[in-house]
Amino acid sequence: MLTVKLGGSLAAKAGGKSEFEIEGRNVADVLRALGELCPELKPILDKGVSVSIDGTLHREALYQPLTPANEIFILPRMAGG
Amino acid sequence: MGAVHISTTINGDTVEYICRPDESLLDVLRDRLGMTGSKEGCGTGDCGACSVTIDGRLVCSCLVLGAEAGGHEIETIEGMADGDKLHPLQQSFLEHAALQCGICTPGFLIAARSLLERNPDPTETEVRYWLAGNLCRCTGYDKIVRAVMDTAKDMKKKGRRNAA
Amino acid sequence: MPLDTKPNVIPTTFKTVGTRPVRPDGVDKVTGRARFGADMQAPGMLVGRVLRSPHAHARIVKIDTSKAEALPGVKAVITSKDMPAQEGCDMDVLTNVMARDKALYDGHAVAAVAAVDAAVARKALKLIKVDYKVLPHVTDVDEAMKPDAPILHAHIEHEYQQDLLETAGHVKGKKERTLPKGKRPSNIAGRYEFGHGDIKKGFAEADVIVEHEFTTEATHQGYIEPHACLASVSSDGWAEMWVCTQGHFMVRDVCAKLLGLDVSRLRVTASEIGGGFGGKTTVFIEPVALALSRKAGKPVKIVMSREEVFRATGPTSSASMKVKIGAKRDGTFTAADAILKFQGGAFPGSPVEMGAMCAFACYDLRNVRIIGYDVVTNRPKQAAYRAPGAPMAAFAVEACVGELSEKLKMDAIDIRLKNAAKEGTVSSYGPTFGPVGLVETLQAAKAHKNYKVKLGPNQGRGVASGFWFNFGGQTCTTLNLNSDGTLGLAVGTPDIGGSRASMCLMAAEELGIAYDDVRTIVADTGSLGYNDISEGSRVTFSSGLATINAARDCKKKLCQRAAMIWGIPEEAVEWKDGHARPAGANAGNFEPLSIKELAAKASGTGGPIAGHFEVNADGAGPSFATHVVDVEVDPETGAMKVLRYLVVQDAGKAIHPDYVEGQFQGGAVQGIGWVLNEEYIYGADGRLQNPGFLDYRIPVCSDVPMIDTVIVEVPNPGHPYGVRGVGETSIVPPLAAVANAVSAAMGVRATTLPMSPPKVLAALENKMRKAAD
Amino acid sequence: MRYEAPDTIKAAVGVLSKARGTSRILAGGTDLLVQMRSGMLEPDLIVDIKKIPGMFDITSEKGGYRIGAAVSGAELGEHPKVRKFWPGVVEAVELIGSTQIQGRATMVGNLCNASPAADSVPALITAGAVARVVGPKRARNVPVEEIAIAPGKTSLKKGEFVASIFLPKPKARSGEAYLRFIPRTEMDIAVVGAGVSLTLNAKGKCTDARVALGAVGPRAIVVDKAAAALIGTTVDKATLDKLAEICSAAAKPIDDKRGTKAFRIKVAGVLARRAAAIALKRAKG
Repeated sequence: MLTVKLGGSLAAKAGGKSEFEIEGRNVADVLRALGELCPELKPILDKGVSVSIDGTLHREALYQPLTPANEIFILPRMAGG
Repeated sequence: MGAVHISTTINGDTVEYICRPDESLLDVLRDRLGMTGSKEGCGTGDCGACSVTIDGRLVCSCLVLGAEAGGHEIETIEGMADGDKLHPLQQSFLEHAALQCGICTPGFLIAARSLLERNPDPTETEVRYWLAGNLCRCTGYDKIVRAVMDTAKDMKKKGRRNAA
Repeated sequence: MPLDTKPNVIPTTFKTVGTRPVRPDGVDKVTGRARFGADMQAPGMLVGRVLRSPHAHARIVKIDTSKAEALPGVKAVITSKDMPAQEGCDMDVLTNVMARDKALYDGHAVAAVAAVDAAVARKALKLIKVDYKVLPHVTDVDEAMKPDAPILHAHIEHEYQQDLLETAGHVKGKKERTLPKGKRPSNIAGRYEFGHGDIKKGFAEADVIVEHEFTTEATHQGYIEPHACLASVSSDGWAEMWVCTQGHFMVRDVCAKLLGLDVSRLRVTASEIGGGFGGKTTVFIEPVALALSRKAGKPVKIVMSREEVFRATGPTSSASMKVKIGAKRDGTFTAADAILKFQGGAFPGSPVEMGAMCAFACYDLRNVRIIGYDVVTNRPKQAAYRAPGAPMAAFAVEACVGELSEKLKMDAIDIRLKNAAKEGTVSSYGPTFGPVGLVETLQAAKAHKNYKVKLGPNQGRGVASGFWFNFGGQTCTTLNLNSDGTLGLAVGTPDIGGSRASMCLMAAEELGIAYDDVRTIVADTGSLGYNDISEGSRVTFSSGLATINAARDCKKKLCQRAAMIWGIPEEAVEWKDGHARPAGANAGNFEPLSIKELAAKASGTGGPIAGHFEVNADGAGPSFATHVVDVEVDPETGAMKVLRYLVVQDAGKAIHPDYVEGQFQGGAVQGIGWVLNEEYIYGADGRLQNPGFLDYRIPVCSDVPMIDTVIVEVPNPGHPYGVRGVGETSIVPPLAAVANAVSAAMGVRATTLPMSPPKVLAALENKMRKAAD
Repeated sequence: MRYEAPDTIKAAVGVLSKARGTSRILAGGTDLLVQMRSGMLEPDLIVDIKKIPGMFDITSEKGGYRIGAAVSGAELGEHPKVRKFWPGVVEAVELIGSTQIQGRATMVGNLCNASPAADSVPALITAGAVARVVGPKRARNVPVEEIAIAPGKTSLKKGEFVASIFLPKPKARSGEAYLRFIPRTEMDIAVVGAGVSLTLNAKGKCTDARVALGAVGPRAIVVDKAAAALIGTTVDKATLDKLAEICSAAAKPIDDKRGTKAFRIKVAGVLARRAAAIALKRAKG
């Protein structure tokens, strides 16, 4: 079981729920599962999000392997200057 | 609108062109003569990116009509280096990393040269006020001011050596 | 890097990296030879010009272009009809580049012409008749949030009830009151929340609580080069574009989508770019130039005027904020709460989420909450501006931290050290920080001579810290070995601040050769795989990471060639100091082969040698900074003078220290402009009143002192050399640092930016009046 | 649009008188070209007066100096005598724009552009400068304060233009100064401007004074009450405070993008006081 946390607008779209227990091996699994659990999230997830794994920001590392030991945060996609 | 025929001197060469009476000297340099080293940042004399000298006087070429430029001595960035030998200010800007994007650099160089011609030993304050009409958004001016002041020092040293 | 499990060993000593050589594009830029956006010509080129709405909000009833089309010399006139919506294109972007049913802000494009010269184009614009039905408008963020504000987009809906309770008093003039339940059309495009812990409990534990409301005005990136592009669409549908942009691959993909072209048919070349700071991370005139060229069958060049840049590109958001921080007597923060309201112009997408994530990122907080509102108004669609959203949020937060240090009689740096985020801190936006350098920047600032200077009358000192994430992203580079042993490095990230020099340094370091033997170019979209925009302080990190790995790939191939020549196994060859050498005695005794010798033998040993690397770069380490500034205020006029300024920032590893310092100094001075004089000024008619450098007042050379810098280096484990992005963090602390200094100098807290002299003088007189009664 | 560069005043007056539509004089062009560029102004005729002999001259006349209409701020500033006699006027002119602008901008242009915020005007007024207006009829001398009548409007008739400005010889023991307020240190239009000139007798009493304010009304304001307050005093602190009060009261500014009404009223007094202090110092030599 992976513990996945949602930040900002994502939690709002997930009906205020900001923490999920998800079965999966990588980021792709997590995003797929989240999309199924909260249909309102799906369009945002499809558009692209940032994933923080143990404090490191990943943009679209779909097949980054994950273990229950990882701290996983799904954050809004970010843009810089 | 009656076009005007002009004959003038740019960077030591005689140049002839035809322009509309409402065209700025900057438009003429860039669009008619292909001298795109002078930049247009505002077109209203507020940024100095189009700085040139006319008869040794520093001006914004966007605030001069091409039609009035006849019979003058115009100096632009394209004429600043002597062949492949850079002007000391150009060299100094490179060594001090006094440019980031580089769009304002030609204007700063022309303005700084005209300062050092009049005042070979400027204080930091004099440099800053002389260059206040040249906007730079990248550097915060620090390295530009240092580059100009160090050039002044070097030129003075050289001057003294030549004198001795 | 995804799927890469090799541990990253960061070198502790460097040969080339860390030196300060002259940049490869330098000579062209000091001689006027460098070609920027507006400097390109094409045979038979037409001049493109855009007609813009004079109204802040108006329905476009009818556009009659017939007179313009009939004017001799006019080759094409277009409106939104010529730019129909394409399958899957971003309607907001399309609508922003050419208004459809409504003009949403003063300066919104409504039509465009291509003509033989500028004079004809100008005349043609005057001949286009647009029939507007003017609508009520709103440009202020708090006004726009009111339930009865003029609505920009009927499809944006919001449920008010809960916010008005939660942000009671925040929607100015609208205290809690009953509202129709359920969603209703609104200018509130989004509500976001971050944080953890229990702020109620946290504030209960506090001995001191500081709370203030703050506002900041919209500012513009103010790059000196106006947007410019040259587009050429040929009759067979192949298209080329020359453009000043932070991301030519983005321009290609977005324009192709908006105009329904195959991506492969559009080749985009990035010109030299005269500043961007985030403002050139999207499209404005580019799709218009393509559409004009397609219709006219000739190349079309569009160059924006400075007025167009201010009215119709992307300034940053204006903000209305409320921040509350509680602390114990010893300075420990017990809770922090913020409500941020950002207007992002006529379309959703203000950087309020990033502002919310950055607001308290400097601090280790057990109880924290940040609520952000994304609000639309009748202003140009905001674009990224250097650390988007962070400077305003930091202004509000650091002002409160400053006031806490005063109330608790604690040194401004000590109170920050007491609460500073460090490795292992759970950030206010969620994730746990890895190794970060905030503490180091605070210590270096405290040790600096500027912090010890005694202040005179009417002078004040301000301190502030700041944070920015830094990004990675898609990156692709190629390193080609030439026959003489020199190398050509092709990167896909436009050089906005000297990055080509840094790339040369990293390639030279990795290969053990001279800096001058590597030449870096920014390749066009036809020559490399996709590269993300030069944004998010990602270039030296991402393209650097890709360059180093391309060089490693190159080294591997060089060793293979040497092995072939020596007839020994590949593993028996190692690369050292620019030479292939037998790895150890039993590999055999061969004269090392230099890169030049191997290059000369390339054709005979299997052909060209090139290194490649493609990645979606991750692991960009955040960069923290601490700024210290002293200002003097003239109590009779409110005039302010910045006396000295110090930037201390973590660069991870400074590849080319000159350009790292340059980023620090440039960001600081942009911040000084933001806090003192820069602002978008709108009239009652909703029109921008200061679209020029005369009245949009960016700092001039005589406004600022030298900007002292200290580079802190806490290596980023996510980069082979430990690099962190540095470009953006430098603009995060200045707003607060200067505001804190001005507040200290005049003894009143400044809560509205810009703190222009009239505001400062009013505050001073207010204070005296209060003192009087 | 037509561009003419006549080589005599007569010829210039000729084209201007005959011209239909809008015509403009081109000397330094630093205001004209900006107005043309912004589309605010589309003249049908531009008359460049720089080919006319004398337009670039600075000539001594009855102890004073006559400044040609095309003399740039930079040239004026480089003239040691003019700088010595009227430091306030020279400083005011030098405040106009950047070094680049100084290379072109003229005092006459600043006067005839009739901006309420024109920096040189309050200083010229306090220096008692007189404009030489040429036109179809014979040339006339007009006190500078009578040139601008409203923002962008002058008292000049069709066919007329200002050919030069005469700065009269300063009296003994006199001094003048001009100060302005801008948000930055350079490149801004004055938010408030104040010019003061005063003359002392041997005992150090003020016998004559002029005070003018800029950017606090539709045109430069001559504040006779303020001058009267200085005359007969030794310009001590109390007098200076009174001067400030009077000037603030005389200021009739508006709120705009450059400053607020309240700010301009307050600062008008502050600057007048500070300018008077400098003028006093200069008068004492």
